[in-house]
Amino acid sequence: MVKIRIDRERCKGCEFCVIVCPKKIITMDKQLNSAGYYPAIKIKDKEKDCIACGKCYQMCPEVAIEIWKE
Amino acid sequence: MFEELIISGYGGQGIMFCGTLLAHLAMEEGLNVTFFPSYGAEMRGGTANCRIVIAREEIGSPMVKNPSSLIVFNKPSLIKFSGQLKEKGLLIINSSLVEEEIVKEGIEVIRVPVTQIAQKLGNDKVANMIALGVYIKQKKIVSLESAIKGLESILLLKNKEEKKNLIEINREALKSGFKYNK
Amino acid sequence: MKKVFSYPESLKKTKFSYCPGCGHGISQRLVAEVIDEFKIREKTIGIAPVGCAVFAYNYWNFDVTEAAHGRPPAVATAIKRVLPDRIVFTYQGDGDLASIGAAEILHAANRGENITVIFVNNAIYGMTGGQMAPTTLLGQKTWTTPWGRKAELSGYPMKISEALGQLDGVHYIERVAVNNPENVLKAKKAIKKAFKNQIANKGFSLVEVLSMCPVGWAVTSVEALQWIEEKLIPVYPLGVIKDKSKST
Amino acid sequence: MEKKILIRGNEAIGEGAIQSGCRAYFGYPITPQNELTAYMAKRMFEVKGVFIQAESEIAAINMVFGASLTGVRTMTSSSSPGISLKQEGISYMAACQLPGVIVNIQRGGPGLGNIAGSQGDYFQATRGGGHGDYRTIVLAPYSAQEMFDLTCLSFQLADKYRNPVMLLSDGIVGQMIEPMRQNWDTNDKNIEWKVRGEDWILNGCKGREPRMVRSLLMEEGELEKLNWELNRKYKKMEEQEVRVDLWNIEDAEIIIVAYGIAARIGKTVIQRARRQGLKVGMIRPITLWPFPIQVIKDIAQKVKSFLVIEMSLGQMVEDVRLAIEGKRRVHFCGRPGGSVLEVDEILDKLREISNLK
Repeated sequence: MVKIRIDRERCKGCEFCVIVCPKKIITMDKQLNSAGYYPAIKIKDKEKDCIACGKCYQMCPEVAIEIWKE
Repeated sequence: MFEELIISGYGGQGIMFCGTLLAHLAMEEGLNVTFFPSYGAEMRGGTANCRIVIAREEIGSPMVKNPSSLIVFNKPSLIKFSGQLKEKGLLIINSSLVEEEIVKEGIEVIRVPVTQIAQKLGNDKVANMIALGVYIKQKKIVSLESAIKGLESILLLKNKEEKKNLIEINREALKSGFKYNK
Repeated sequence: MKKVFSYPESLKKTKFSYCPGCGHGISQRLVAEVIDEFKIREKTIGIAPVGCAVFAYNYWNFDVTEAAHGRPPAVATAIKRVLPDRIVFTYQGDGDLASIGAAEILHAANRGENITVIFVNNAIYGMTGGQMAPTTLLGQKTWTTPWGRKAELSGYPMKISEALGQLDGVHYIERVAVNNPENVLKAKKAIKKAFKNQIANKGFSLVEVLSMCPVGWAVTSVEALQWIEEKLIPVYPLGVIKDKSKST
Repeated sequence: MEKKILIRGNEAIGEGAIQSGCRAYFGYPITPQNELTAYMAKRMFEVKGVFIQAESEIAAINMVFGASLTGVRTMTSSSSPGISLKQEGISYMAACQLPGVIVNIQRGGPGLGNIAGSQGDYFQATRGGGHGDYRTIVLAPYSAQEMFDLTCLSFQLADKYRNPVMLLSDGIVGQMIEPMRQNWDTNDKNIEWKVRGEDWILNGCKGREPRMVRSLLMEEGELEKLNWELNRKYKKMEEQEVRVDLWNIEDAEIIIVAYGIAARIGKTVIQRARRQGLKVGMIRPITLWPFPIQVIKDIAQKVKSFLVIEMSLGQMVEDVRLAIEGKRRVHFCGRPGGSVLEVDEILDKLREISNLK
């Protein structure tokens, strides 16, 4: 089991995580965060596909992503 | 006592050493003293000179304009400074290198062939000590014994033990200057 | 559950002030991770440059100073000489290191100062609005090269890492990029090595990081990743430029 | 009586620094201060301190910045054109409140000028020289002894205020050799021997919160706050750190105001003037900043006029006029470009002044 957490307030919407995710489990939110960016969010029900490869973490310029693993 | 001296010659003739030794001797006698050298670009080639003030009272400017004494080791130095010498001033000339007979009225001139005497002692580099010997005796700044003591302590400080013969020849040079009869 | 990828201790929780897609956040996180992994946080002194990265002093969770433009290597030299058992590194941009501070980096490298230098090359002056840097590519449009950089007018993209590599005082130089996850991992490895060298007293180590400046390049964040691959890397090839421990 | 040694002014500064515990020196060659750099190279090796011949004056002052923030006593030295380059670092040190000593052995300017001793950098030294609203304490030695003593004092004051201190001398005092006492024997009651706090230095955050040393303050009002804090510090310096040497003041009708080498020349002038019956005394500012405004104001009430002498075309004379506020005539005699003021020309000027109604 893998859990990822995206800090929507830190995110500035660069989309790096979206394009590097091999399982396509991240997308951009339609709602703005308080800073005025459309932050990255997990696609509902897709988190179970996550393999904890860490690519999204490595590419995130805001260090807004953290990943847990069983 | 208020003595203002300029020592001048070629770079390499030991002008600065001569001047600092005199400053040291004056200090050891409890006198006030300043030493100001020419420096920088002038150190190579041209004339090397230093200005020394020795006084009982507090010394203001170290920049001697009209010296009461002048020691010249070469002709350019004589030309440059002799006109500035004070009335009744003392002029010591290295007659080995400077032939001029008449310099200026109203001053005391001592001609000493310091380079030749130094060569006879075995090293023309000690001409500076001979001239200093002549000067110290004339101005009665320190005794010969104190001068030799000061010379030895400074040379030891600079050269350590290995150059004992250097001390020897400098000592002899200082002595022969002191004993020189014009 | 166990955290496998988490926020490093050597980074404060402060939000970065960098533009979206800027590479500084990645580079500064990598530095923080390496410092955590070597457990040297409490003996590290970082030096922030002038330029966007100056704000690193707000982000790193260890002692940090800021140096005048281009002078971090001089400041680092003094700190390391006075405190040789501390870990001292500079974090400098291309303007800071390769332009105004070219003399300072050259001489710190030549003296073989036992410091680590993280040199972030994004081929532009970011903070002042996107002017030409020494590393700007030929033809690249910037605020001060509105028709593209011309060699006749402004010389060539400056390969300062290669130039520094010629110096005997240099122990290690490697060029990396942070434009994809694989490259980021390689970048971390290089940064780790550069710090390890300092810990082992091996001398001057520098890691050049090719980094994104989407705003300065007038592209989208995602396009910036491509821009590095297609434009920057061909001029500034990745890899080890010098490594004394390999050559002996 | 303590035994004296014969020492060159430049080297006396070096010895003062070593005895003050300076353990990091950064220099770059420039005449006429090279003896100091050479002296530090030798002595730093002996005391196991840090000596670096930097690649430039700019690098040297930034090394001083780096060394200072680790808490070590540190110094750099240069001469006029090199001091212009150092202004960047001095401004940064003032902003970051870092102590350090900067020595300027002035030479002729502007530009590359010449290597003769001169006093053309008074404005630069006392007005900051670098950018921003800051001050540095400026001390002006006039003998080999003071080169030593005021260097010791510079380190004390730099630490006390966490502020750069400038020692402003010139090629003549720097090159001059004079007898000197080797131990700092001060009767200065203003000196606090308090060891500076260490709550600001960077040496790794072991057992404490991380610190930062910086001067970029972008938040609204942040920089103004720092400036007011600095201003309070400068005010305290003005109250506590004025140092001045008075000479033959009691019966004086004309006062010479001079510092450094000009004050040496001034003393010879006064010795000779007195023999000619002219009642002349001297105010010699030892601190050029803070300037002895009150001392000059008080003495102005008792004398006829002032003569400022400087080896420049007149810089400190402006401060003297500000202090006197138009209540007395302030005359000036100076020479620029490394030319030495002549005793006779100043005497002529004094006679001219004393004949004025």
